[in-house]
Amino acid sequence: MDFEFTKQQQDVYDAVGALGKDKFAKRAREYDVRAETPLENMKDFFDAGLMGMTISEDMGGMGSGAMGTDPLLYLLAVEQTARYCLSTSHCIHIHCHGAHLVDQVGTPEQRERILGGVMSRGDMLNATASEPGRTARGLYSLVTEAARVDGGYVVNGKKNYTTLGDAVAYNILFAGIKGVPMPDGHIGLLFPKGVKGLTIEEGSWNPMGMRASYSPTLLLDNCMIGDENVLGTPGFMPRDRWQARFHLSFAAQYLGGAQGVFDYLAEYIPKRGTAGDSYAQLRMGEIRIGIESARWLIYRAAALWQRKEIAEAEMFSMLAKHRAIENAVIVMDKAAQIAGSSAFMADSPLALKFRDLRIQTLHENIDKSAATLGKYHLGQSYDVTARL
Amino acid sequence: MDFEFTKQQQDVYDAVGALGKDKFAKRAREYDVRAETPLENMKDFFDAGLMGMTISEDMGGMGSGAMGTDPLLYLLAVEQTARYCLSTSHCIHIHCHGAHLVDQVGTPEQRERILGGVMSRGDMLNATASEPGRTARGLYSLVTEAARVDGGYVVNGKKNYTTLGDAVAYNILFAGIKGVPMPDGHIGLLFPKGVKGLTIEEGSWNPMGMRASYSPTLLLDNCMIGDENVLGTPGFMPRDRWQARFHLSFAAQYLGGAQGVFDYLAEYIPKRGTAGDSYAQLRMGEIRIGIESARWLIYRAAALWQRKEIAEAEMFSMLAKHRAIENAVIVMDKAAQIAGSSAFMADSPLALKFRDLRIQTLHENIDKSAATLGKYHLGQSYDVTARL
Amino acid sequence: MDFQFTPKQREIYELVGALAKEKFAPRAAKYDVLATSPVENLQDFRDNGLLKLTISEDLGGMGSGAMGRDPVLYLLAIEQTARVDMSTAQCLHIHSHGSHLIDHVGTQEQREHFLLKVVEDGALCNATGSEPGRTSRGQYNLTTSAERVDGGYVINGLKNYATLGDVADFNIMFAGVVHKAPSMGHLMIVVPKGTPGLSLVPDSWNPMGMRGAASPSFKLENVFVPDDHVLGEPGVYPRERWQAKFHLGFAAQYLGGAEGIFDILTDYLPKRGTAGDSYAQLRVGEIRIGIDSVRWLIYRAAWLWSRGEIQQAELLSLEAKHRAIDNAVMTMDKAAQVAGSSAFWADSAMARFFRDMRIHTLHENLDKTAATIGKFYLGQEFDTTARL
Amino acid sequence: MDFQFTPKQREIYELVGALAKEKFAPRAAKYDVLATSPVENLQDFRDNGLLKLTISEDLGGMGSGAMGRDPVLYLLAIEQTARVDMSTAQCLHIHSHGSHLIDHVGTQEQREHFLLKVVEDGALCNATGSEPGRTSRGQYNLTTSAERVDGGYVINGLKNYATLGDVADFNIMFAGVVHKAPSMGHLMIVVPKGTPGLSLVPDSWNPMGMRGAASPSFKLENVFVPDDHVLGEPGVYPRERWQAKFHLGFAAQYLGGAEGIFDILTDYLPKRGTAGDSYAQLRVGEIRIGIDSVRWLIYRAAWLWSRGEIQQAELLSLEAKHRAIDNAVMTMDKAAQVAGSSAFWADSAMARFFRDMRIHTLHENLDKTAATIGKFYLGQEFDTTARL
Repeated sequence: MDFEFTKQQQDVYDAVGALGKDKFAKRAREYDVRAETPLENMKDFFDAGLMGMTISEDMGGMGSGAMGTDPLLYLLAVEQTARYCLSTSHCIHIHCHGAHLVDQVGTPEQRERILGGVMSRGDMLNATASEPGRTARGLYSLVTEAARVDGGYVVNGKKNYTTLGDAVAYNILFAGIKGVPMPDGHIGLLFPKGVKGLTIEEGSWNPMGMRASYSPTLLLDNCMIGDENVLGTPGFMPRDRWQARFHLSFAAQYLGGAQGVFDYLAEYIPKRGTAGDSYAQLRMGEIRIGIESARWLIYRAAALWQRKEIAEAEMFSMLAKHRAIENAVIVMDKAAQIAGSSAFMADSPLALKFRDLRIQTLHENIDKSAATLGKYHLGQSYDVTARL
Repeated sequence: MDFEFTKQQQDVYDAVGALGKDKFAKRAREYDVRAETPLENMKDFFDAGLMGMTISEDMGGMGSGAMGTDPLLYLLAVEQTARYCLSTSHCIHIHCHGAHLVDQVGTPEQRERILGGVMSRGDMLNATASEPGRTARGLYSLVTEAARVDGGYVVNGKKNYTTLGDAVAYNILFAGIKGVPMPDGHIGLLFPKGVKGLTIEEGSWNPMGMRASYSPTLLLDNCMIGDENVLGTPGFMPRDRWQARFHLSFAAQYLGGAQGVFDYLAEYIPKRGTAGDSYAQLRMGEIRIGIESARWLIYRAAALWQRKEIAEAEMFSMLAKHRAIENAVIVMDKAAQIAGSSAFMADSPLALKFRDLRIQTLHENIDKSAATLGKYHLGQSYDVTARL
Repeated sequence: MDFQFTPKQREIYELVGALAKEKFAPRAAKYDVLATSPVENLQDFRDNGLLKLTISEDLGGMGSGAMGRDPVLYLLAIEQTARVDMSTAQCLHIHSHGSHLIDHVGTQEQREHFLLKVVEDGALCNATGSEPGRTSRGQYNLTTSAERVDGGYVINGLKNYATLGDVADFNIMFAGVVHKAPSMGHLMIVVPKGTPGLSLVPDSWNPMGMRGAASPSFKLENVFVPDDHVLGEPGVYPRERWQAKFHLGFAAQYLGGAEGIFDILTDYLPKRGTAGDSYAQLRVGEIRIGIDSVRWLIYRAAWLWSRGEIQQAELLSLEAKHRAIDNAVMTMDKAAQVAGSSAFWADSAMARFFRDMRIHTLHENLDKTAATIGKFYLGQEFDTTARL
Repeated sequence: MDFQFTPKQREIYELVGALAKEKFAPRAAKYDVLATSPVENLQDFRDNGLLKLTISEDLGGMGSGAMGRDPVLYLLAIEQTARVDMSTAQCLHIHSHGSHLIDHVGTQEQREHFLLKVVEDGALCNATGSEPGRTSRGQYNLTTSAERVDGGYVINGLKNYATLGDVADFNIMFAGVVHKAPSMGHLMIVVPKGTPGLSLVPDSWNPMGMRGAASPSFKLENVFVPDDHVLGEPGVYPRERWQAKFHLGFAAQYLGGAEGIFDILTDYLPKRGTAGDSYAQLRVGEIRIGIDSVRWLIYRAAWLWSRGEIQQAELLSLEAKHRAIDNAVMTMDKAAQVAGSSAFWADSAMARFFRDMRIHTLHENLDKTAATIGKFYLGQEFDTTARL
């Protein structure tokens, strides 16, 4: 075994850490108030050469992403970003996924056209399957419908939680092909910026936390998408369990977020004069232990992806994500207890971290991820892609 | 509101407390080794006039039991017994239930014959629905079968966990009437001591804990039970949700058991020289808080039974039992941590308390009791009698 | 025992429940934004005679409060208020706290002077011990100083967390008499609104939650307090452990807040379509169990006050408060998990409850509270008034 | 990073896994009853060269142990043993611990004298610091005394918890040099079996669990220890924080034990017919997540030792041990809940695991371990060797 970063991993870790500390942390409050996409931060990623982290080397990328040669690399960037600004980490997470999807599933023409723009101009991408009411209906029961017409599809429906939806060069959205049952009719489509029929629903983004990961609802009204903008073959997403390939960069966000709270405490508690308190020491230690117990699960899961042990990697990624969420929630509870109420002024960094982490940990119902693992070990049928 | 014991409650509380401390605690180790019914303890209950706690006043009893005039009374006896010997508390619990069943459901002749023996001779009773494999099959899916014949039923099958099974004047056992679907065919039968065809399965009782609540498996081989020994009408048990009337005296056992662990710590920790330790104090306080949070739920649930608010009482009893189990498990974990390994010699009182409480808390799957409450509050169908 | 409300308790419970639902709930978002005292709600309390809850009957009050005849009564009002608006509940708590102090520590002359204004004109009181940095200094080590002069004291210093500070007619404050030990020099004074030298510190109230419980800082510059505005002998507050008499007022707020979250959940989940989900049922049930386990500890502790068993009452009040906080945090964690992120719109009641509860549960250091209980049972020195 | 076993690690993992399954598991119940060292299992270790795991290669060992070239190797052997028998795992741990001490603290002459007997003849070592009452006195305050005489020391005192005491060829023991402070007078000596004045205290080993890890008390009456049986300078053990080098050997036992319970569960629940149950699935999944979160902390900590980052290695070893205990307790609680009481027959492997784990997790005071980590991060003094 070897628990060391490669040179490139260390470089990314340090570079993003520096960006986070010097730039993202300072801008976090402002973007939170405005509930706007942190474009300056995304520009910093581009300037640092990090927009292509999950794009293959042949396109000039760094080859990370679950299916890439170094799955851990971009997770470190996500983790380090989350330490300073969870909203920005979610933005870079979703961009990395959009780019990875096009990289792995796109046609040569799409890769050239779309990823070329990412590499050269810092174009952003995303990927959205979510729709209002999906939790109760089931993951792949989409109401948004793509009707086959000559040369493409006409799409009608509504997608929510479209992070970066206002800023991307292409919104990657998922719909159901009219008349084709799920999961075979599950189709991915690239909606170019400015495409006719796509509008942002007014006032559709105003959450308690994660406000700067602006994720509005998109309305699709007879939106025509040509065949050149169909991503992969219908059903590829459920068939290849793509959803499971994104578990880890959620986990990295929770890890980074918890670490950010820890960083804050390590600085704040001694200043407050309570570093000698038995219980402050106890809870601080428990928090640290929790963070480490999540960290090495994530890194190990990334190693499984790298070795292409896909089934193992999917399961272990889910496991790592579960522990990361569970730990993040515990960290918040214990951290609040020892920080005390004076640390929670409305415009304080800790208040922002708590609002963000509280919301972001709800991306998964951890009871269900635990139960999925239980099903596996009890010989029952299971689905590693299931998400709230 | 008024949180005080009545005079009679206080008397029973004190009397059983004294018995527990002076008698049961001292005998606990010996009965545990032998895995035998604690007959001396049961005799002490009789001598103290406590065998009829759950029998109505008209028969000379004290009118306790869920359907009685003072539901709390016998719970206090169970709780106080559990503080010193959990096995004995389970024995008195099951006897109280058997007696309460006959009292509330029996014919005048049965009450006279059977309860008369309890009051005058200290006869014991029990009540057993359990069968091997029932957890997977469902609560009322009994395999033991009662075939109707002239003048009664011929019973074949196997009942397990029959506490006091070797010692009772009548084993109250439940079976399914041949040819009648459940729950209508669920029938209660009184098996007199020495009845032909009833044998105890050799070696069927050897658990890790609760050993003195000797609960062997009974084999029923063409056992003829006359009509005079049929208890109530078929289906009365599921129909009237009798199972829910026993939640609280399980809860009282968990409360008493946890209190017993607490008692031990309050004496042991100062002797060990660690009473000044910050963390011993923390955990000791947490344990105390947990115990009190269970206690007042149980007492309040008993008050609901007394007011005949049956539906409320059933639900709240389940709630109290859940919290009592949850707390008992937490108490064990925290108590062990501050007691240290030297407190756990094989023949130590603490080791016995832990083995007993560990096993006894498994009478209920607390996830299911919580889910039942959740169903109720979410407007789903629910069953308050469900037990593991 | 008797777990029923008295007619008066029932009346207050229903009255405040109705006010909460019809009046306070619709206004809660507004005061949360404004971060000022909820003057309309306070007017409703005034109009319904609820500002005199903790004033003795001889002055026309309702005789509640820890030292009153019915300690439960005002807790029900606080609990029911907290169910829709934690900030307003804290305002009622602090006013009840202040008026109870004057009622029981003041001279007959002071009682009449101050409390008749409350009873007849609906004047508002508060009580502020807090100062910046007090957690690490110890709760009775005040830096606000009182210098003895002819006919009174001259006060200089800074007090923070002065709830109702923007509207209170009488500010009860604490200062340290110069050159005296905290136990002998802890001075309790009444500083009426508009007293020369008393000024609110601008922008001193902007927390993440509890914003409607406006608690700004006060600056005191050479404030003259005449002898007839001094309450009791110096040191009476710590010596008589008054702080311990207010534990339950906090506990009632945490209980009400958890009920409020539960109310939202049981309304929301069926609408969301997830009421049939096993894990939603489990967590909702667990939350219910937690809430009830808090409720009966609080009522029981209140009852102990009414019997004058002060030490037991103090200890059980601490227990109740600990369990209430523990449960409030657990409720938030589990509720979030089953509600999902869509329930947390920035201006939603759910988001407000989370922000409020997160902050407000930090009024106590949970670990220290538990350790205090532990110290008592381990025969160590303890202080039931200790607060973060 | 690379999370793969080396071929040697894989070989040991498989070898011990096979021994455990085929040899140790069937014998576990026997040694549990006998409460003596598992001599047949120790013979299997001997026959397979596993007694030299933590001895350096120059003497023919495998070079594992905290200060060895591959710290992971022996941990895998301990973990795999614990999976079926925690007592035998503790025996292997203590022998590995003792031989590692001699290897790294002894002179070349001592190394050859003692360790060649281990390598060539399969001699057994142990290491015993414990004494009655040490928890409240502090771990290095020994009452066993060493008096300086010509050519050596004369030892008098009582040592307890001497694992392998009934069979060890060399007992490594600790004593305090008379009139010296613990830090300077902490003496480490080798007392061979049969040394005059050394005697086992009869009936001094009868715990609830871990019975096969026979750890009786030793009486030392005027035992003469020559200078060539003194290991290192006095005080070397506390000064070099040797205790911290053995944290991981414990952690591996807790990990293995939790895996053992998991193995039983995943075999038992499908047979019991409850593998399809939502809550069984949830809890089994949670247990799995807990186990893996422990595993990678242990391996990572072991790796830090191999890189010579001693302070970081000590801290992360403490973290790993804390998390391993925390998880072991959680595993027991959840496993019991889904297994139900029928799984706990007195002579069952499940019951044994619970008795063993309950005791064995008490080797450390979890709260103090966490507080140590907290102290480090809060800039307070800390001691990574502190043990209950």
